[in-house]
Amino acid sequence: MTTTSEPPLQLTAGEQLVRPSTSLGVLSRPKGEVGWKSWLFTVDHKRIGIMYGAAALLFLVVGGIEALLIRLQLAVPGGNVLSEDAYNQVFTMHGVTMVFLVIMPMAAAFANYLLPLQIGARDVAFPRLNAFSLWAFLAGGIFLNTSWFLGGAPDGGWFGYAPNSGLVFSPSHGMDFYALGLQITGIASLVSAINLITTVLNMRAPGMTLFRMPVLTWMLLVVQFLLLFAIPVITVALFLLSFDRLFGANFFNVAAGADPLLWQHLFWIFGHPEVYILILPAFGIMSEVIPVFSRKPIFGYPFMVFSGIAIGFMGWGVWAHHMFTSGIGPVSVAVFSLSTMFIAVPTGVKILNWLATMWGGRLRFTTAMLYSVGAVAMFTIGGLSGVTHAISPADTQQTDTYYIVAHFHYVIFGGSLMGMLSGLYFWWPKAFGYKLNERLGKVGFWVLLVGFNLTFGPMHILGLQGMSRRIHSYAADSGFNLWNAVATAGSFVIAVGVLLFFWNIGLSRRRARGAPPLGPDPWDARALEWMTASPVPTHNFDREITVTRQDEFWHRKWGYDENGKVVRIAPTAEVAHDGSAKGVHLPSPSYWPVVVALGLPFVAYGLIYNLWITGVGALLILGGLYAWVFEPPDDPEDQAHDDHHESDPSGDTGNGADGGGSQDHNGGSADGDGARPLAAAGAPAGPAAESSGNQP
Amino acid sequence: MSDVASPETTVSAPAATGHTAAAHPPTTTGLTHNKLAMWLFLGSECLLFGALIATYMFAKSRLPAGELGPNDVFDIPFTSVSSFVLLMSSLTMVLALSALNRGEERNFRVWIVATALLGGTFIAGQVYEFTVFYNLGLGYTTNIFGSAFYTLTGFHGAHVTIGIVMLMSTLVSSVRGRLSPRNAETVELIGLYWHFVDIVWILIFTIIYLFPQ
Amino acid sequence: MGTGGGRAGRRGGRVVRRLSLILVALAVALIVAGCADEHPLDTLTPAGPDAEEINDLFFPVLGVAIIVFFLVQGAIIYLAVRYRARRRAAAAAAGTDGDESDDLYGDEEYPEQVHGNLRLELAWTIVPTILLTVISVFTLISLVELNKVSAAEDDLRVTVVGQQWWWEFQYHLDGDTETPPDIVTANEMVIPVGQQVPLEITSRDVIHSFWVPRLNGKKDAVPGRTHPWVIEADEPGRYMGVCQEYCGLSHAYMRNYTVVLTQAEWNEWVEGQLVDAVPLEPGDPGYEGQEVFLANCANCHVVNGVTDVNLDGVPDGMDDYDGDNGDDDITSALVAGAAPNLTHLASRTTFAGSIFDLYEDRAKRIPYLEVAERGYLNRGDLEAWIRNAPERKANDADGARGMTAFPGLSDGEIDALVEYLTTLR
Amino acid sequence: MTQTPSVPTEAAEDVQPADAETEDVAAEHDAEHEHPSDRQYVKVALILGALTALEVATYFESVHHLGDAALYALLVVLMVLKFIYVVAWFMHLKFDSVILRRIFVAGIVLALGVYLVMLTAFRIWGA
Ligand code: HEA
Ligand code: HEA
Ligand code: HEC
Ligand code: CUA
Ligand SMILES: [Cu+2]
Repeated sequence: MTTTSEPPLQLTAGEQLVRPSTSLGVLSRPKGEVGWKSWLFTVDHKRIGIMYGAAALLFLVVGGIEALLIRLQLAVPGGNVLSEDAYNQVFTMHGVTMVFLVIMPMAAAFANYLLPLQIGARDVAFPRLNAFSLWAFLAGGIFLNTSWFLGGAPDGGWFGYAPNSGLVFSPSHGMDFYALGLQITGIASLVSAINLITTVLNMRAPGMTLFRMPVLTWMLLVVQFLLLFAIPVITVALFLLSFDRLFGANFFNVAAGADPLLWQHLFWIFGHPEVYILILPAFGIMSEVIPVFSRKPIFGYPFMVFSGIAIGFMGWGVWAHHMFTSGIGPVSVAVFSLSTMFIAVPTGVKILNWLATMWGGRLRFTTAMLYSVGAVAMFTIGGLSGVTHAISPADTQQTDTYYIVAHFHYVIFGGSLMGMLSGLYFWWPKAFGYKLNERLGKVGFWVLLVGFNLTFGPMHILGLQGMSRRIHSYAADSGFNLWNAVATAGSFVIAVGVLLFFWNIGLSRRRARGAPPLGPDPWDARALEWMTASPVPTHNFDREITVTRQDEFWHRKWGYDENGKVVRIAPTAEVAHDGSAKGVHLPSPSYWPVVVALGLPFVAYGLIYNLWITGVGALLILGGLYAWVFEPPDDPEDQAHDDHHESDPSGDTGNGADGGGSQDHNGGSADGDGARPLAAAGAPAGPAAESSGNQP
Repeated sequence: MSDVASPETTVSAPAATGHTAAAHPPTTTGLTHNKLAMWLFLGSECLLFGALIATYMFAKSRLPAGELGPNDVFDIPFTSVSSFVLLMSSLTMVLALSALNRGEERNFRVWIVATALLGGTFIAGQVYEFTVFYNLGLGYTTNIFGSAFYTLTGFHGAHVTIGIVMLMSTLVSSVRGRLSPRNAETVELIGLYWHFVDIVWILIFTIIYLFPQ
Repeated sequence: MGTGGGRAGRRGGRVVRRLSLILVALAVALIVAGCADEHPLDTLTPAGPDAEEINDLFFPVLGVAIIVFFLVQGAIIYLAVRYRARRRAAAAAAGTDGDESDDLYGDEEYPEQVHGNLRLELAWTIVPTILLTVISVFTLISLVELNKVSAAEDDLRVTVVGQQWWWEFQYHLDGDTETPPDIVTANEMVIPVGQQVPLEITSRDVIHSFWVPRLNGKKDAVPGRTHPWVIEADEPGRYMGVCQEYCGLSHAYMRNYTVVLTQAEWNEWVEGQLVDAVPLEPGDPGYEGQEVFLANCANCHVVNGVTDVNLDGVPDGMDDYDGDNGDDDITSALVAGAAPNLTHLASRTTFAGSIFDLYEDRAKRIPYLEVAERGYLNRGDLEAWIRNAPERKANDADGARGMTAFPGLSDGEIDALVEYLTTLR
Repeated sequence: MTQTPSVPTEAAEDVQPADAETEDVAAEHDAEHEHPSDRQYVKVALILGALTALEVATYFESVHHLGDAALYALLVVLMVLKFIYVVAWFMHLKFDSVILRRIFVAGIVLALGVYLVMLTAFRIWGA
């Protein structure tokens, strides 16, 4: 029930840089730095970030294959690659997979890997909760996809409008998997949001004020707040749906007087903030990449920050633009129509600031830069078509046509995914110590860009010509043949582009073997994460960094001469850390996050099939939580100054205090400045307590 | 040069917070991770219960005439008493915390037990109420009001139950001598949760029970 | 932004230029080709006042969007060309493959460091705001315009009912939607030209959306709710519509037509529709078919005057098709509780969610009112439909929606049925 | 326990002192962070009890001549008062960091905002 708090940083312990690993009396803690166990039980934010990214890429292939099936089916009129039923499952899962299992976790990958680094922290606030988030997300994603083999995937569309998603109209278990699976990934996102907000607010390096944080950190922070407040809304919506389906409740039972629009409101109150959850991380990435390769600081930093915050805020007031034709009444339509339009303003500010950043720069068109600039260009197209939807009368001609499909692929694929691909090329050397091949990367970019526009450009035309979305087939005389064929061709060009990316990973990895190690700062970049070795050592920074301005790292390398010209003041190697610090205390790996996360899909299967399985899941969760609570986040025995409760490792944990936290009150403070080189970079939890209420 | 004039709103120096603050190494805000996290969680819960309450209000407004509704089942005097009981548990909760802060272990235990008992009484009342409603013919699937009512109050009841379990665990650790003013924050955070559950009931009691139907 | 440097780059440039020329030419050709097709659902060729109103709003906004598009994309291309860092000649000569960007760009290349410019920021906050404010004014005007109902209280009013996966149209000639409808038809809504017809849109099962793109925007058909809408056409003709909200298996097969007739023709159509069918006597052509029909089909389908359940009132029709406030055993087999009224089937030109033609192609050139006499029956599709409807149009395995298959009917019986159906004019 | 050999903090030229606002917050914080006494808690509880009693009283006809609108208003005011008392005193939000206050208020304001708009769109008021 209590302790999940982890004081990751303040302790100096151990002779070498290893995680403490000793017995807890019951089970020995996981140990080791290599091998699968070191990944499965890790609590290191970087490994967790990498695993998030890997999972997202895996699901990208899954969602992409689903997309290719859609395109194959629609290549010619009356296609018969898929049955109606299969088609409905495929497009539903395509949407769900891409949104919840690709873009969101990819954003989580960047957030996990980079947030602590960008603010100069040792780890996130709650490393074990962080691991839990990862595994819960993965459990949810896998759970969702097992539905394919268990009688059919969800078939209600990604926004699952009631009553079509109800038991009567969707009698297979598909929509149960949808409701429960998204519930699980929702828990993961919520926990992670709390964790990351705490990290940003509480663990910044000395001098790292909010307005010195990199724009990426800012955008990720805004996203975590959006998640914090949006997830509970869909949680409730999904509960209502599940209760209707599983227990016969009447929330969407029209015969009992219910109104199906309730689902739409709840879904889109979540759903619209969700689309900004998808795009803001990419905006953040672009705001890191473009300055570096323009050799200029970001233009209008405060405006970049405030426009991001403004987008986050305004995103809450526009949800019903998805419901212009739902019959919400002309007044509601008018209000939401106007509020939606004005979101173009802060977004436009961002676009123009990126352009202004490039203005007068020395643009180096690396692959990362190409993707970022491509994302600016493509997102603008999607944003502009978004404004034409916001004009509600016009939207009555557009809703549920391919014009909408074009809009959201331009913003999501062209904005979010391209932005994230940019981020992958940019930070790949940071995470793995070698660059992805630039030449292949550039070829890949152009292939992807061409394929993307071939696929989704024609959809604007198709939509305006009246082609509905979510149709498994169209008549030969509807006039849709040509552009559908083009779109299908384009989607395979995209597939080539994506395959090139994967090939690039393999190739670069092979080539990097035996190559000399890459420096900490291959791009001559600006933010703190570039100030430590690549790949980032487990302990992040060797020394605490005191921040005195934005782009601290850059300013340590570069200064101005008397004419105001930029001159080098220190070689990078001198400024950056080499990752050689010893004796940095690291939080210990743990079994329990995995165990608790594993319990979740069991509970869900049980609700669908047999409550006994739920029992097993509940046992896993409760047992895992219990063990979690009694496991000190840091292994006490390893700590020289651990002057109490070694004999009873459960220490204070029964009431929520944990070993790590209490050490500080006693021995911890004995550390002088030098003894706690990393102390201030991160925060200790003090007497730890976190109610299990934090893990709904 | 690089800093565009920017308002700096955060605390970069350690600020003392909480009773044990002096011993804390600094966090940027001066707040412990746990406390920040708890408040974030409570902020998030606002939207959860908000959605449930809104769903209830909406459902009630759509209840077809002639169906079993709030007027047919509610027993306001009874619910008033159990609401009062829950409200008072918030008092005993703060008293427990304050006792712990002063290091009065025994008083702490007394107040914690009182809090848990009051919470338990509330839950018992709810179980009783549900039984009565059920016997009056209002099942979970009976109509849209039944579904919404049981879902909302059920979620709340589950929160109270979790709260009770947490209270009991602090009691256990106190008895085992592991609780001291030093880690009073644990209790403070559980208290926050407990009070939050209480204010949710303040809303529910007024909106669901007392508003003229 | 090519990858090669030096001479290779120049050669590359030429190739790229030639390639892009070809691409542009191809694109133009494709667009021209694409536009040559017929687009029955085109949103950009309005044929009614509402659709026109919408387009008059949409095109200017699209114009603004296109201008912004060119400005932004133009700026990107300009910046990319103008400020692109030149690689150091030495690096290019050394033939490095562009992978080591550190070596390729000199330190001296740091440009002036500009952090921002308040005036610019304000400019690009304020200008879009003004632009959007103007747009929103026009949006509001259009909204008001589109919500105006000019029809009188007692003018024709049509209740549109969506269900899986066809449309029912209930005509209230006196505009009173509380009373039972005067005419009930399926999939083809016939209206007089130049007259605004108020609609009341609802559904019997899941959410559908009624949309005839060339006449007006769409409106969702939500069970339990009735949404007002209007439809009006400037010219007589046949306007295709589709169900526009995902509604399950055969969502793609849920179309409809709005047939617009001159006032005189429309009056004639109404008169025809108001007449009930006459039960056939033995010896009448189609009599055998009627018997088969009564034995197999009358469970679900109504033929006014023939099946024992008459059209005596259809309120909103969730599960109460005949308005007797009881479950209708005729249709309780279906989730939606209803099947198309077949009284005047033969006067329609399409069937089953308007996905099949009832008459061969040339019917499209026959005046609407004369199809039943002069049309050439599309026997193939109709027979196939009767024999095994789910094969032609997916429905659920539970048999609770859509039409069931009749594997037991002999060829003769099917012929008889078809013959009978053609008598239902 | 070993010490890392490196310098404790990485000295960049001038570590900016915590700016004015920061210190204010901290100071204010220290000053204010006195826990209310038990007596105050009991007082708050009494007020809460009284407010509840008032609320319940409305159920017993007494104020029904006021009409529904006034009754709603009264109940809402009482409810909000109770809410604020608990949050401010029992949950210490009155005394705690502004950050916490902002987080919680953000949640409440957002919830109120979106759900009231939703219910308004459903036109449930006045039904
Ligand atoms: C990454 C996700 C993302 C983003 C960022 C956006 C951004 C926007 N979206 Fe989009 N949207 C989706 C994802 C996204 N959307 C999805 C997934 C759906 C479909 C869901 C479904 O039905 O399945 C959807 C659907 C959708 C609809 C509903 C359509 C319908 O179903 O009928 C609407 C309607 O208003 C809309 C509007 C907008 C607007 C106005 C923006 C704005 O934020 C865009 C602002 C950006 C710009 C305008 C460009 C840059 C600005 C300038 C250069 C300044 C100058 C510009 C002007 C003055 C115009 N979107
Ligand atoms: C993040 C969001 C995202 C992304 C990236 C994509 C990517 C793609 N989407 Fe998207 N799409 C959605 C989100 C997204 N989509 C959503 C939310 C919906 C709405 C769903 C709904 O209506 O409910 C939708 C719906 C949707 C439709 C409409 C379906 C319909 O309404 O009937 C179509 C149709 O063409 C489509 C196509 C594509 C294509 C071709 C891609 C491509 O870009 C995909 C590219 C990726 C690959 C091609 C993977 C690469 C493959 C390999 C490396 C393996 C190769 C192996 C083999 C060939 C065997 N999508
Ligand atoms: C279980 C109920 C049921 C039975 C029995 C049934 N039908 Fe149908 N019928 C339907 C439904 C539902 C539709 C609409 C299906 C659709 O369009 O998807 C329909 C559509 C039709 C249509 C097309 C009507 C139109 O205007 O679109 C014809 C013709 C038809 N049925 C003829 C028959 C004949 C002949 C029989 C008997 C052999 C029969 N039906 C038996 C339910 C039934
Ligand atoms: Cu009916 Cu789609
Ligand atoms: Cu939206």
